[in-house]
Amino acid sequence: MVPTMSGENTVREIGHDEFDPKGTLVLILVYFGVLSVMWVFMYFVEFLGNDLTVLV
Amino acid sequence: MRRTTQGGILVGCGVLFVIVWEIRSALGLLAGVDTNPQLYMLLTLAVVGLTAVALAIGLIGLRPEPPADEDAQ
Amino acid sequence: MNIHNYEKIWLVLSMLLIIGFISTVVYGATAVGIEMVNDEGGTIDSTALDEDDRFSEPRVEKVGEDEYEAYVVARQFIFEPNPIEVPANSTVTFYVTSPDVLHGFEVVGTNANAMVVPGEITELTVEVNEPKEYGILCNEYCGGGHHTMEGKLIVVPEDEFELGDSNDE
Amino acid sequence: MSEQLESGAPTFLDKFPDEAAVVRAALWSSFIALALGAVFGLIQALHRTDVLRLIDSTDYYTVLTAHGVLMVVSFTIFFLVGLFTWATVRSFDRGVESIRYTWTWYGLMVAGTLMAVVAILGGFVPQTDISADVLFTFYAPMQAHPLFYGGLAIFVIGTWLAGADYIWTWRAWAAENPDERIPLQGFMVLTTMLMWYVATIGIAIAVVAFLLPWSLGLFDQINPLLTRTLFWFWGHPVVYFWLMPAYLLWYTVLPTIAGGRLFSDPLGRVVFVLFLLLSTPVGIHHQYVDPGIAEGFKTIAMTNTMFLLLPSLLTAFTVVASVEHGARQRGGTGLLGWLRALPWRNPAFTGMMLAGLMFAAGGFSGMINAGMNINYLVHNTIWVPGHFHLTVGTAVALTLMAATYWLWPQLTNRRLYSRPIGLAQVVIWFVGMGLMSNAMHVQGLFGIPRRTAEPQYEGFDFVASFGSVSELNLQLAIGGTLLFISTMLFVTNIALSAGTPKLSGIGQPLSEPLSTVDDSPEILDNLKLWFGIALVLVVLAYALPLASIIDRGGLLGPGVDPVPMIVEPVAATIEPTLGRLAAAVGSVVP
Repeated sequence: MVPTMSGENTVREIGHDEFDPKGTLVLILVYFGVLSVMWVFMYFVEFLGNDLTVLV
Repeated sequence: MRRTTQGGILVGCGVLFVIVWEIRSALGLLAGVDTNPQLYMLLTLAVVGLTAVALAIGLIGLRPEPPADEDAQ
Repeated sequence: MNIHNYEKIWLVLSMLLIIGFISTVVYGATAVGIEMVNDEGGTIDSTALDEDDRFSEPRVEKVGEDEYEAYVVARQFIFEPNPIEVPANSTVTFYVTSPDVLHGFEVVGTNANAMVVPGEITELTVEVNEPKEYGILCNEYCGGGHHTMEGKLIVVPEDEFELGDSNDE
Repeated sequence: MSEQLESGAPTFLDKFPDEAAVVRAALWSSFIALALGAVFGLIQALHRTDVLRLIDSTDYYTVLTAHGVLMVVSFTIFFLVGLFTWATVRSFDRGVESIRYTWTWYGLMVAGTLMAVVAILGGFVPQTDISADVLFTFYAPMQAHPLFYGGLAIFVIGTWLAGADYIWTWRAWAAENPDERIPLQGFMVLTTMLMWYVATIGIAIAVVAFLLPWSLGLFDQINPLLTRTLFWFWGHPVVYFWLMPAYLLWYTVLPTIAGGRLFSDPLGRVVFVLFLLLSTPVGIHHQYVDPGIAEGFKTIAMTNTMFLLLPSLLTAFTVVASVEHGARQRGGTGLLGWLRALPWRNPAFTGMMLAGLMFAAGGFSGMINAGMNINYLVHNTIWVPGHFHLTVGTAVALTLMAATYWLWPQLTNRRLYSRPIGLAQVVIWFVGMGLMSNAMHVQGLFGIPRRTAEPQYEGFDFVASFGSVSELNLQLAIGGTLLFISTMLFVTNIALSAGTPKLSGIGQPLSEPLSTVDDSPEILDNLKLWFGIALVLVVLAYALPLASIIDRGGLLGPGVDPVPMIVEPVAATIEPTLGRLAAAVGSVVP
């Protein structure tokens, strides 16, 4: 098997040790932030702030 | 700057449309801001349309993918 | 096994996220006191609701100071009693069951939302506050007339509340 | 368009013509189901929003049943068996052991589907008593025609035999290559099928032991909570069964199309093992607000569900990192500037990326659904269909369609009819789903229910905290229409591809992972061990709840009569007496 699909598109070969997915890390940290904020909003504002609290 | 390809404009503007339109729901739910739907839609279409035109004439630019890939699949 | 450092960071954050979610739910269950519908409502012979003291005559009953019980039958395609009337600033326990198929019991726009299963009694306790009218709808498909199945929960001022008002027959 | 890039490598069709024929047949079955399902979906979107009502509201539920079954049983699973046959044969690099056997399970799946579809569509023909207006979840004591349950059973048996086919190929390969690690695609196929064997225990018992004999009149009472619980025993892992083909494509095809290599093979294996272990002992989270199940069991299901987020979160990282690797190999630079260097004009790539983006959003609403008490807020509201149209309806469906743009030439030696149409198709899907699922989520928060023909009531109105319900309805209808157009573009594009000239040497080998399997522990490949642990976890999660349900309501619950879903428009008026009359008549005619 060839390492990449089409050599023409590959400007440079990047091996395992020289690749740090820092862009991925940034994107995933942004996602983490969105998830956390949205969760807090949904749970504490939309749900706990809603009418007719179900109790024991 | 090189012009963005038609395909790139289509993909970019599709994503931009969804993002701008979803902000209306976010404003409504999170901030309680009730924007006028017709006006907001017009605004969204204007933003997306202007971006599309700007990309098409090269006013703003994204470097397209290397041409060698155009028909690879 | 060789895991990239960034991926290790993400693994830790993912676990934090998961633990955070579980902690929030536990906080809601303990500190706020939100209980899930559970197995304490008991079972019932769904072909013989007529013989059951509570459901032969669906109604609201007073069981204590500011405490009420509502016996509700959800059937194709109505809720009984309708409307359900309760006084403001009270604690209401709904007991809901079905003689035919599965139904949903949703007080519209609120957290009072549960399944109704034939043979089982759904027990759901809520606190009602100021006078207000709520819609009730069935949110589980129950047959061709499902979309017509609705009811009302009317929270009336305490001084206007009378037992027996809730019965529509 | 310029000429096809020809690598000179043989395609799958060149190497395995017999197997390619099966894969094409399975994929076509899948696309036919998709097209039919899209027609029903459009009718629903326009009907429930009161934009255009072509049918009687009673028939809405026939349409809804057909949409659900065709989309999430036929479309997804036919694609899965086609893709898995391709992946198994490709990755073990050997043909199936018996092509007749392979056609046999495919035939069984087709037969099962036809039976179920006949039973469902019978609902439109009042002259027959064949009907199955019971929706995809077929909760007893609503009763469908035996043909419906029989069809489901035969379909599932077909999938079991398909799984055995993949295992057979693996064993034959392993006998000749005793010291080799299982190739990644083969590993993904095998773990997914083992998960399916665990999951289908629930549906097999529910259908074969209870619903089918009950619909044939062998006994006339049933424990609705038991069959409902057995349904969700299968009903949650089945969502991962839909998702795993998309994951397989994201892990093994997407990096290649992006011009890169998979970031980590071992982590891919860990993810699939986690799905095998955790997919099934979570089904009770669909029953958070059910009576008859103790809160403790619900809490266990929630904890398992939350940990099931882990493999998906890990996948998000690994897949994006693989794509980033591709972008950097293509000359991309900067912290985020590499995003521009990706092949966005390739519909296969863009479709899968947009699917992944929507899955990120769907993942969030799924986290809400998984939260035990917050479920009161969203249970059975249209928020839930909003969620799963992002997951199965986009993460899966759009990935499968996008991947077809890449896979189809490998199976036919023909180029795609039109790449620009393909690109437009995936973008239209993204925009349509953005509108529709956004409207559904917001409506759900206002308490608007799912699964209803007319969400408009006499005694009350829904209160919108911003905008208006009618505006959201319009948004939903426009979104649904775009999705329909997108589906038609897809199916037409594939159909027209049959007319493009035959080419040779257009094979596209997949790239090797950056971090290979060699540096991972061998125990990862011990499928017997993982299968055993999965079974133990299921027993731990389900033994007590099921025992308690049977203890409460009996195996054949006393006091619950069948309610056949032979509803003609007349019988479905608001008069409850008529409903009961229909039930009484129906119970005489089993």
